Amino acid sequence: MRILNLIPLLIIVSFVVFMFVHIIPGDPARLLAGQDATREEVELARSVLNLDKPLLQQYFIYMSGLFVGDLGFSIKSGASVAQIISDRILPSLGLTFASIVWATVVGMLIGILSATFRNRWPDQLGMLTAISGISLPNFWVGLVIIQIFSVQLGWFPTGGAGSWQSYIMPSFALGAGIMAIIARFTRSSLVESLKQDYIRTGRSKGLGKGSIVFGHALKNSLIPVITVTGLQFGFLLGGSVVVETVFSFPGLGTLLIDSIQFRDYPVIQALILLFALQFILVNFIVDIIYGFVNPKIRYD
Amino acid sequence: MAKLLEVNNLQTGFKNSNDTLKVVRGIDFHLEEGEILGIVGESGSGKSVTALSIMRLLHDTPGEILSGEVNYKGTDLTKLTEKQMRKYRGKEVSMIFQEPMTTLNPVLKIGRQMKEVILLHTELNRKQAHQHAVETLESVGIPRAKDIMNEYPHQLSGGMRQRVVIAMQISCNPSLLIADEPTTALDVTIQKQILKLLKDIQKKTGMGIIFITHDLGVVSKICDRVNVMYAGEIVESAETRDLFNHPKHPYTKGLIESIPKLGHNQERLSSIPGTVPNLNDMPKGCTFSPRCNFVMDRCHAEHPDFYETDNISCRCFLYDQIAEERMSHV
Amino acid sequence: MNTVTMESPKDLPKRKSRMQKIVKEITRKKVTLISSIFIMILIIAAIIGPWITPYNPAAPDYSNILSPPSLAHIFGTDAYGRDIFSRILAGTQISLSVSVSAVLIGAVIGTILGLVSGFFGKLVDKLIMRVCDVLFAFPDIILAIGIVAILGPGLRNVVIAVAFFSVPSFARLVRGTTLEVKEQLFVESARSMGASRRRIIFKHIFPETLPSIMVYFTMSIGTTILAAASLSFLGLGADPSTPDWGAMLSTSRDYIGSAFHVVFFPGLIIFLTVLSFNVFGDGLREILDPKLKD
Amino acid sequence: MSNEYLLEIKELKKHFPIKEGFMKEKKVVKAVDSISFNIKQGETFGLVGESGCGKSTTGRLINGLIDADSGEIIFNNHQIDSLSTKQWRKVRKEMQMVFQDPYASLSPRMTVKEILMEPLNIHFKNLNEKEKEERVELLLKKCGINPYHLNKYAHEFSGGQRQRIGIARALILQPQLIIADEPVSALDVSIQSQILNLMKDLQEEFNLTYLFVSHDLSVIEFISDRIGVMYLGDIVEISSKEKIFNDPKHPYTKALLSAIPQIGETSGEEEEVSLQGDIPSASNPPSGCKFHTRCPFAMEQCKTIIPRQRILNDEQTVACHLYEEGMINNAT
Repeated sequence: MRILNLIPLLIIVSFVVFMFVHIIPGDPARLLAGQDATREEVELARSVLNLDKPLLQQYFIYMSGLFVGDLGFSIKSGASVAQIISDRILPSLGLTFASIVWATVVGMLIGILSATFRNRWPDQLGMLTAISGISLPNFWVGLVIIQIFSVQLGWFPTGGAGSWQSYIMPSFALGAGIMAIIARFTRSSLVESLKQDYIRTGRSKGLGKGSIVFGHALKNSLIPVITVTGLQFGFLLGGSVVVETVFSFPGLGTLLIDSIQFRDYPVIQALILLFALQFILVNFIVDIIYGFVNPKIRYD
Repeated sequence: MAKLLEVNNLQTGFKNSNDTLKVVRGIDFHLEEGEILGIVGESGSGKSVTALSIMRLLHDTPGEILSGEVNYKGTDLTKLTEKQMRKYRGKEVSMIFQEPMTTLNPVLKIGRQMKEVILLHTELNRKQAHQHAVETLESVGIPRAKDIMNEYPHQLSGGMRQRVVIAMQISCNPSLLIADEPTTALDVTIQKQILKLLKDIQKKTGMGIIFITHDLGVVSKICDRVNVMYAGEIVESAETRDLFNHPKHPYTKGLIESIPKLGHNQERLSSIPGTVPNLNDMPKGCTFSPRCNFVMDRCHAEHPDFYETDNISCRCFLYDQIAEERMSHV
Repeated sequence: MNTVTMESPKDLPKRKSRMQKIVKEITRKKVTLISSIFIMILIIAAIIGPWITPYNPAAPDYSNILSPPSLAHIFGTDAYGRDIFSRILAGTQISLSVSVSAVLIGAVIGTILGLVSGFFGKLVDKLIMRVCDVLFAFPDIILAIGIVAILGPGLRNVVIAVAFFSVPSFARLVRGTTLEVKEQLFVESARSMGASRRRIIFKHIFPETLPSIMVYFTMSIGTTILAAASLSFLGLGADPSTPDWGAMLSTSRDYIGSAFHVVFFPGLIIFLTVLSFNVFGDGLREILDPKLKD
Repeated sequence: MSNEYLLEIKELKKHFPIKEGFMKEKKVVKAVDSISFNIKQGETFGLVGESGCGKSTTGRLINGLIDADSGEIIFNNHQIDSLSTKQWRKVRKEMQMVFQDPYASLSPRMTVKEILMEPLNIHFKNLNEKEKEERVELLLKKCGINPYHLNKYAHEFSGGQRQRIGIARALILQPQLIIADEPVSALDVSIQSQILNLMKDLQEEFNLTYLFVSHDLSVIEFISDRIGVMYLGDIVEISSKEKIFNDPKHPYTKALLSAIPQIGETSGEEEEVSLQGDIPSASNPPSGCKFHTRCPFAMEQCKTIIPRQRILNDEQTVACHLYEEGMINNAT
């Protein structure tokens, strides 16, 4: 059922991305052929890119290519885009995964602490951390921690993705903002849950604070937190472009920036589609988890 | 009969940064074993806060008990630590709330919420607790009790949910049950079923019930004795029958008269003028004086005591003389 | 319940009294007050900043390259010997105007779409929401990068890109409130007395959506400053020679090893600016609507 | 003949579709399931029933806040159910609503003056400011609010005072019909009686006709001349005020009467009709007579055949198989 809902969205998104190459200023065929190519060479490039065919047919060619993993060829290197991306995707996925995991765990912990000690010092400290986390420019954080922990102290490598240590600082810089958002949201959601009538019922049964928070309130609070985490994943993908650049991390983000500098449109196109697909996929998964946590969705 | 609960000079208030708003302004009452005591009043009379004070469940509101005693079987509940108090809640003193739609946790199965309280307060193991939960659900008239253990609250109607809450709260055989407007959110035909259920439970178990409501009709159906509250005070206390046949306090009178009665073909209703006073702006003297039809000069200046004689227990200067006369006759 | 004593009700025009109340609330909480003072300073700096810089923010001084903070240059100088404090001061105007104009465009379009979508429902609603879904499918920065990739780098295009991705958020926010308010009894009672749709939208629904729009607007300025700075940092935003905060970081990152201050101060100012907008937005939320969630 | 009635409702019907996830099985909530009744000029017609019986929906349908699926609404001898939005506006000048929740039905951002001026600004554009203001002050006084409070916001008033403002707003256009949807349900009893008295006084002074919707039969009985009892989208009985208490016909009416806890009644064992079970869901109502699942007198035919409205006498109409030809003796 939910998959059915997803299909039109995927089609439109892929069409928008497909159109991307047609909106960019200038002639992509000339771009492929090079600045000083002859007229014939440009025409050849045009037919290689299928740009001489009707728009709809181009789209079908593009889509059928997508299904077999054919994303075209890089203008810059001539290599297959699928190949270029598959070389870079694993470090990127690792980085996003590491970031989202630590951000969720720490964010929820801070949120729970803040909510249970509402308006006392742990809450104030937690929320100060959180609002600072949201306000920090991640590239700046990256630059500063490289300077301190790599250059000055020499604890971590300054960049690359050679070892597990090289993931620590980028995932810290990348996850900080989300951690903060999750902390704030967990707190407000838990505070809201703790005000509900069923909490009073629980207390009237003689339950202690632990059972109230973990047994009764938390599950209810998780429902909105899960949704927010899904939405923030987009923030994470966007941030990864910036953070990867700071740490010269060999992932999809740096690939995107390089490709933009070279106006390597097939690669840009494929990457934007990939980012969108990741985001849609994550929110789709979140939707399913949501259904499991919320009994009302399951039965209604 | 022995006194199950005795409340002495209970004062409860809400503190904000600079001053304290007293919601319950020094009330005294008691409950005998096996008695159903009604507390009736309009919104803002402090009746629900009284209940929460007895249960010591005021934490979530900024409210707190300012002074007074709540003696339950000889123990002053106000003196207990939170940890000690937890042993009383759900086991000795239980409470049913107004909104059946929100009093159960929406994401936990009924069974989990039922068993939780049983496991907490009894020696039963999980399996026995399950069995006991099913039996208790059956005893409050829930069909398919076994299936319902595996269902979520939103799958049940309001009346059924209220039955579940009742089952949950009586599953550890408390001696005192506080019911705070338990039927207000329900339709009349369902209300009737729940009232009957509560009466049956009371008869079967012999527990004492404090029944809080704004509905005099409900009071008349279920209560043995009634306290009428107005602006944080008990203004009159009487056996149910006496209260309706011979109300003493002008507020009680006004309240009874302002209710439309079936089959009486009334042209107009008599009504109490004005509105309930504001917490931060209580009238001087008798709090009811600005709305009272029998008001005297003295009512604006002095606060009336609670006069108690053989057949009068009422906070009103009208009964001052009578009380004194009685006293002199003796 | 509240019996407010009003001696002569006709004295005070109500708008003013409501504003006064908000101002009073703002000054009540310390962090909100501090953040609003900081924002006030930023606004003043944005207006008169370029005229009061102690040094010419664009003039290189090769005798004074990368000098650390001192009395003469409180934030130090950059790789061309330009005074960093002067550049930050001059850059306030750029950073604030970019983000405010981008969010403003996004808010206006988003609010209109949200109101229309929420109020009329049916096909219009479906159409608008599908478009938003598609826009939402692209993560913010990625969308902006894509747009800048199409339109080319430059501040004007950053504004367009950022406005573009803030439209769907505002549209969803306003649609949500509109749907909620539409069901409320006082709107139904306006309908029952025969009020026209225009009257209902503008007199009854729009004022109800305003508080959440204002809060979200404030918070968005913070996020937008970050986004614009990110784009500039990636070389997709402001021209590297302009004193834009993000561009300053981008051009000076290579010198971080030898001169920490060239990176530290521009970043700090971005952080403080975003922080104060977020804190102020938080405070505003508490004042305008305690029930509003993040 | 038809002049006698200000409002005629004929077979009015409204089913709300509800979204079903998986099977795409289309379910509907039969909120109002083909009901008919008339309201005479100057009388109060009370509509009573439990939650989900469709009484509030009926009020909203008549006022055009929701569109009916089928049926006719005849107001002042004009059929109004198929009017355009613009034409509706003119009808609404003659037909105003008072809502249940006096906290939610007044805009939180408007002063009392603005709230009361709004209907005048819509319908009496030719009046000048001063005339409008005079009218506002006059009505406030009539409804028991001191015009001194004109510039206060609605939230500065108590529930009872707010409901007075709500009534003043409904009356300011001098309508013929007031549809009052649970106007006293949110109020304390001592305030409830004030408002009920006020509504009676205003009816006399302005020659108003009321459609009064409530779940509380004692309130309905006090204020109404005639009463319609609703159950799951149907009107099961229409009766005069006198008959409904002294001689109720439908088993549901009897049950409803006996379920109302009355003051002073002894709390002994009851012998009256007591209903078992829950109210069935309106999305899946029982077949035949919708009440048969809870009816103590249910017969075989009740499960399959829908009972029709039968006129018993001048004052009573009932939809129950007990009162069909030849069955009357069984019922009494």
